[in-house]
Amino acid sequence: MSVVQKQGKILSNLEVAPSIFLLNLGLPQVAETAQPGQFVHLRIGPLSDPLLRRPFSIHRTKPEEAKVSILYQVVGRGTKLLSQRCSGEKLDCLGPLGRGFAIPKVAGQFILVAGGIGIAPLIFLAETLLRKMGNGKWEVEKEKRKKMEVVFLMGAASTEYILPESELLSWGAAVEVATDDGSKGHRGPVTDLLTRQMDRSVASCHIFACGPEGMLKEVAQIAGQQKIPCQICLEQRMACGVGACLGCVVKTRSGYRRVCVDGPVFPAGEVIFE
Amino acid sequence: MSVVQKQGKILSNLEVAPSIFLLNLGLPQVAETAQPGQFVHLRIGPLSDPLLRRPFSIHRTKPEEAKVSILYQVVGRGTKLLSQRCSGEKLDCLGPLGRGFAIPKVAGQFILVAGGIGIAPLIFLAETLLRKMGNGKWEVEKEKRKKMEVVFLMGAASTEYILPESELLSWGAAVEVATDDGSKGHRGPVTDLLTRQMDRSVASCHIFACGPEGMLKEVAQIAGQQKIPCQICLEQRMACGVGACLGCVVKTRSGYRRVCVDGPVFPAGEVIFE
Amino acid sequence: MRPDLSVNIAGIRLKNPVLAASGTFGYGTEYADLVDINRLGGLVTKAITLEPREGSPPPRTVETAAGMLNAIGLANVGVDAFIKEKMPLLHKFNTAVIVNVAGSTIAEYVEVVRRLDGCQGIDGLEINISCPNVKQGGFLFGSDPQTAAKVIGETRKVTSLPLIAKLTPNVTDIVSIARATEEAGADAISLINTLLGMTINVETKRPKLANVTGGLSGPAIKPVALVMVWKVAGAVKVPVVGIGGILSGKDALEFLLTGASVVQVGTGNFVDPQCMMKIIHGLEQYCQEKGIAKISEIVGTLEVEK
Amino acid sequence: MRPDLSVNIAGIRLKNPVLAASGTFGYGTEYADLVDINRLGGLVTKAITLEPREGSPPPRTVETAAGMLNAIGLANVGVDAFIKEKMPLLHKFNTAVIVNVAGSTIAEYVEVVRRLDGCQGIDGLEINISCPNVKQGGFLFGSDPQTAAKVIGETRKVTSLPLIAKLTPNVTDIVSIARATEEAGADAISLINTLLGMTINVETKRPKLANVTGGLSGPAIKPVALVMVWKVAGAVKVPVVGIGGILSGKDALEFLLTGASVVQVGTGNFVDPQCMMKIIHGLEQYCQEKGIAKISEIVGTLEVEK
Ligand SMILES: Cc1cc2nc3c(=O)[nH]c(=O)nc-3n(C[C@H](O)[C@H](O)[C@H](O)COP(=O)(O)OP(=O)(O)OC[C@H]3O[C@@H](n4cnc5c(N)ncnc54)[C@H](O)[C@@H]3O)c2cc1C
Ligand SMILES: Cc1cc2nc3c(=O)[nH]c(=O)nc-3n(C[C@H](O)[C@H](O)[C@H](O)COP(=O)(O)OP(=O)(O)OC[C@H]3O[C@@H](n4cnc5c(N)ncnc54)[C@H](O)[C@@H]3O)c2cc1C
Ligand SMILES: Cc1cc2nc3c(=O)[nH]c(=O)nc-3n(C[C@H](O)[C@H](O)[C@H](O)COP(=O)(O)O)c2cc1C
Ligand SMILES: Cc1cc2nc3c(=O)[nH]c(=O)nc-3n(C[C@H](O)[C@H](O)[C@H](O)COP(=O)(O)O)c2cc1C
Ligand code: FES
Ligand code: FES
Repeated sequence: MSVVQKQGKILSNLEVAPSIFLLNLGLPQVAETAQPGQFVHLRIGPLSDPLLRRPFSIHRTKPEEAKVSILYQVVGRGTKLLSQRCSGEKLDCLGPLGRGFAIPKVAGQFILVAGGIGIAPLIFLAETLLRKMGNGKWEVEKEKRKKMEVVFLMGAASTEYILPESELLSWGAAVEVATDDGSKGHRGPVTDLLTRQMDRSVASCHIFACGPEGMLKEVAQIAGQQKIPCQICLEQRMACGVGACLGCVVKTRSGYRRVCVDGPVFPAGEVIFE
Repeated sequence: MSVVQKQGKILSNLEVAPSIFLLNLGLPQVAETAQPGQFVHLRIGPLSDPLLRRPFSIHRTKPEEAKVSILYQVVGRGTKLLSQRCSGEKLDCLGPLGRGFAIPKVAGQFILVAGGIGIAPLIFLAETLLRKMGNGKWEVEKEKRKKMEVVFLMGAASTEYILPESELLSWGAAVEVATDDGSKGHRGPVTDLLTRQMDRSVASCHIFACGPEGMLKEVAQIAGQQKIPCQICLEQRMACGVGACLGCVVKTRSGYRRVCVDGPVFPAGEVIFE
Repeated sequence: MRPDLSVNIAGIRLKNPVLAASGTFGYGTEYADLVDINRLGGLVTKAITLEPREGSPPPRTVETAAGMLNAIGLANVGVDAFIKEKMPLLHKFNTAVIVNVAGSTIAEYVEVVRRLDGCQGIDGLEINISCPNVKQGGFLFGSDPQTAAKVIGETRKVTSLPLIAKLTPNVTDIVSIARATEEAGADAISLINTLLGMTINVETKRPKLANVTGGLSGPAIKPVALVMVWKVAGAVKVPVVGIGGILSGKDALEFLLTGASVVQVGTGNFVDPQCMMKIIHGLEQYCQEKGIAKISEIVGTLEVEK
Repeated sequence: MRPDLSVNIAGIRLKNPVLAASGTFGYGTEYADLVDINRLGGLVTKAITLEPREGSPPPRTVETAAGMLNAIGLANVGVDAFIKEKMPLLHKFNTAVIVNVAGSTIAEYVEVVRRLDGCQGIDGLEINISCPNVKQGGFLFGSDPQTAAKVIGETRKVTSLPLIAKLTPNVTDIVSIARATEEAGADAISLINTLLGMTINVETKRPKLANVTGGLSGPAIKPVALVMVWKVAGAVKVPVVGIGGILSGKDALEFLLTGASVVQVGTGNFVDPQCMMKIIHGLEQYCQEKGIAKISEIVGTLEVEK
């Protein structure tokens, strides 16, 4: 599971929602070994502006097609330039990087909470969890099996940002949607859905969340109150991506930890939000 | 004839010889007013690397199609990036800039000497001279008219770099070719052709040259010895392109002069070569 | 409501806080086809010396990563020709004209200032004690608080025009130099001039600039300029002119927030002659979005936790 | 014939003149998946202090034009944990290991050096009197010849390991500081550390770095680094280590020609982990093309007309 630096061929790079792009890269080694929650560190162009790489979660992998997908939002110069790169061109990629989600040994109800582009790594996670369930890889007593479930709570600005819902449903996940403008599902923050879910929650339950800091803080609070194990996927400005520069730290109960190698996924209770 | 700053649309940008590109730009105002020997100053990309504009001679204009052509060689980062820009994209252009060739009031034999990519502005000049001749715009005594002629001496590394020969011939120019490797025409420097031409030269004769500094120096020497008026088109690193930064100077008998506004075309006798 | 971009600095009233930096806008007329000079807050001329100067041999400029080096070497027409030939043209523009002054000796600075003092149409003088490209051209004057103060103090005596001290960033302690020039009578402080730099052609094994070293400008130096503006603005009472790598409205806002009362744009003019127009527009937009009535309200409002 | 890239500097024998710069290569193991450490000339560790340090609050890094700012704040495990936990791993690599040393007081520098002196596998010490991110972290030590000399002189007394003084570029006269450290016993001089810089988020009106200011590195600073190497190499007898914005073989060659005996690569590692491998290859190729038998032949061979 070692990290590689490879020239990934751009298979496609298309706008799938306003300013949201889906990038497919040919990256056999990464597709092979990546775990949900891990990320790749991409060099956007060959010149010295923009200079640094940009980190992106692995959104999907198809090892059999040597394919790695990235779902990204155009927010600045780097992502703008990335959105202009064309099929057939190559991108210098480092990956897979970081510690992804820890898949619980014992199955139960998995609640995935995505805010905005935070959905990117959670699709990979949902797919992995559901596949594992389908395979019956978890050894559970019969009566508990019916309580195994992936509940995907999806928050977005409005309906056009709700992307892979049908696919999730087809895999067998339960999907609930919240939008800021109420154009689809619940009107309000996705954490409302989580609170509601808590009332129905079962014994062996796990939360996994990715999204803006404010949302993660609230998710962590809810999970803490309910004493439910919760893993959150964090972001921080990165230079090296491999733990060498000490640039990407986040405050935790055990001091500053590096998001790039100690994370990006942390137990929610560990993280100290400001 | 004022300078404009416009977003020129890339109509085409094709490799016409190894590492030589022909760029066609939609630039109505420039196409309208440009004179042979003038140049445009192009911003290659929107980011801060590469930072400065790059100057390129105007190779052709088609005012009726609002079109300006640039013939350029990939020599570094800027020209490499330029060669990757695609049709339909826009380039920020300043132009037309500089003082072009002074077209003599009295016609005669015009000897154009091009070395390598130095051919770029001389095609525009040849076309202009030949059109003017065709129009009978020069008032010459009848017996002199038969001596009116454009002789185009073209020097290049090898045959694949000899580009617009047939077009020049079709316009009525006499063309002679020299290549470094002898793959076409005379084997040796284009200045050999000029020396030879001097033996056959007629009374009212003008030399116009563009190419590497060493070649221009020699052309200036030959012209000086023969007391033939000679104009040479110079290059210098440029920042502003409009005379403001004083960066692009060349040594002349009247002190340092700015290539961007006092040139790029200078009387050969004025320039002091090191 | 259109925000009020006008500012008063060192007794000079400017339409807006955006000026063209010395040495990058010639004598004002070179960009006249491309820029509506009358819309600028002001412009600073190329450095003027007592005698005309030829300047350094070429090549004088070279691009670097997100920046450029220049070694123009104070090429200029000399103060008398400037007054006779250039000022009348500059005077026609409806914008503030600030003349950048350089010299090899303190006596030369004084004499240039004396001659400019009487000249009509000049709104202020920027005393360049920071040019890195001429050994005797100011760099040394700006490297030490005493000498810096001497130049400002002596020139102060021979003119009633607003005096702006332009400082070099190539120093250990910019604050001590800024304070010294303030005490010596500077009405404002401009910073930064260029950082000293060089670059080599590895094929010819020679420096790319004939002058060997040159002054680094452009986006590359913006972080350095900002920190110096921040330090100086926090330490002096006179207004600060922010310079260094400004190419956009956002860049200009960084300087204003950090403590500069006005900004100058240098290399940005080469990259995009519309640069200053876009910056003025960007400032206007920012004020509108944030409900700021007067641009000067935001100067130095950077929030720094302590 | 394969050119000989090996060099001797300050009594340390290096396979080639390419080292990883302090703070950009962790404790050596972080890049082990991606870089064949054994092919490097050497590596310099993150700064080591007496006690473990947490470092500055995040955000600690931000990109700038062709550069980056960092304010890591000397985060490190402390000298004892370094010796116990990190050195044994580093020692396994077949490359020179240089330990970067920082402190808040001269006594702290001395104590760190004393403890490192006995430690196996250390080839040399780089005394960081130039970190801009901690008030008491070295910056002040490197800003003045006397204090710089003091740090080097005192540490010199407690070790026989090669001592390299690492200087800050944020000074008026780098040569006087370099000379002072040479006289105090430095076996080599590294330059440059980062330039002080800052950058602002105009929407939040706050500095982008939690620490407000940070150190500027990357291609943006290369011209500044080169001119300092040029000046210092011309003024001292000990070898110079060139650092600043090196990302390619050509960049490294610029420094070697200008007078650096070896180079360090910092930010370049982040941009492209293969960077140092490509540089080593680039140097080899250059030597082959030019018929240079030994890389050290080209050091300082820049041709400057006078
Ligand atoms: C582990 C990790 C995984 C990520 N996964 C994804 C993903 O799957 N999809 C996606 O769209 N984005 C993801 N991001 C965020 C993405 O890296 C940034 O949006 C991107 O780097 C911005 O680059 P830019 O040049 O467009 O923006 P800039 O012009 O550099 O900055 C624009 C904005 O982006 C923010 N930003 C810049 N760099 C980073 C960074 N390294 N981390 C976080 N925020 C940053 C800045 O705060 C700023 O507000 C991830 C970040 C991390 C650390
Ligand atoms: C008035 C004028 C007209 C020109 N017309 C043409 C033309 O029609 N076709 C064409 O191919 N080229 C022309 N050039 C040269 C062209 O501007 C340079 O080749 C180009 O700027 C190089 O950019 P780069 O980024 O690719 O090279 P860089 O990486 O910047 O440098 C590579 C090489 O190009 C040289 N170079 C860089 N900038 C300049 C410059 N401003 N002027 C001259 N040489 C430079 C350098 O010496 C270096 O050897 C002209 C130059 C001038 C001044
Ligand atoms: C080509 C050029 C010439 C310059 N000439 C002068 C000058 O004559 N006097 C002066 O005070 N500054 C001069 N400068 C410095 C600029 O005024 C400005 O301080 C510096 O370039 C930083 O700003 P910038 O990054 O916006 O260019 C010159 C800069 C350049 C690029
Ligand atoms: C993230 C980061 C951390 C650094 N930490 C140190 C350090 O601990 N000690 C030190 O002497 N220099 C440190 N430096 C400075 C580098 O070693 C180097 O001098 C500087 O970055 C310039 O080189 P570059 O442009 O190749 O990065 C650090 C630089 C960066 C970017
Ligand atoms: S990005 Fe360098 S340590 Fe995480
Ligand atoms: S390029 Fe600025 S004066 Fe010619």
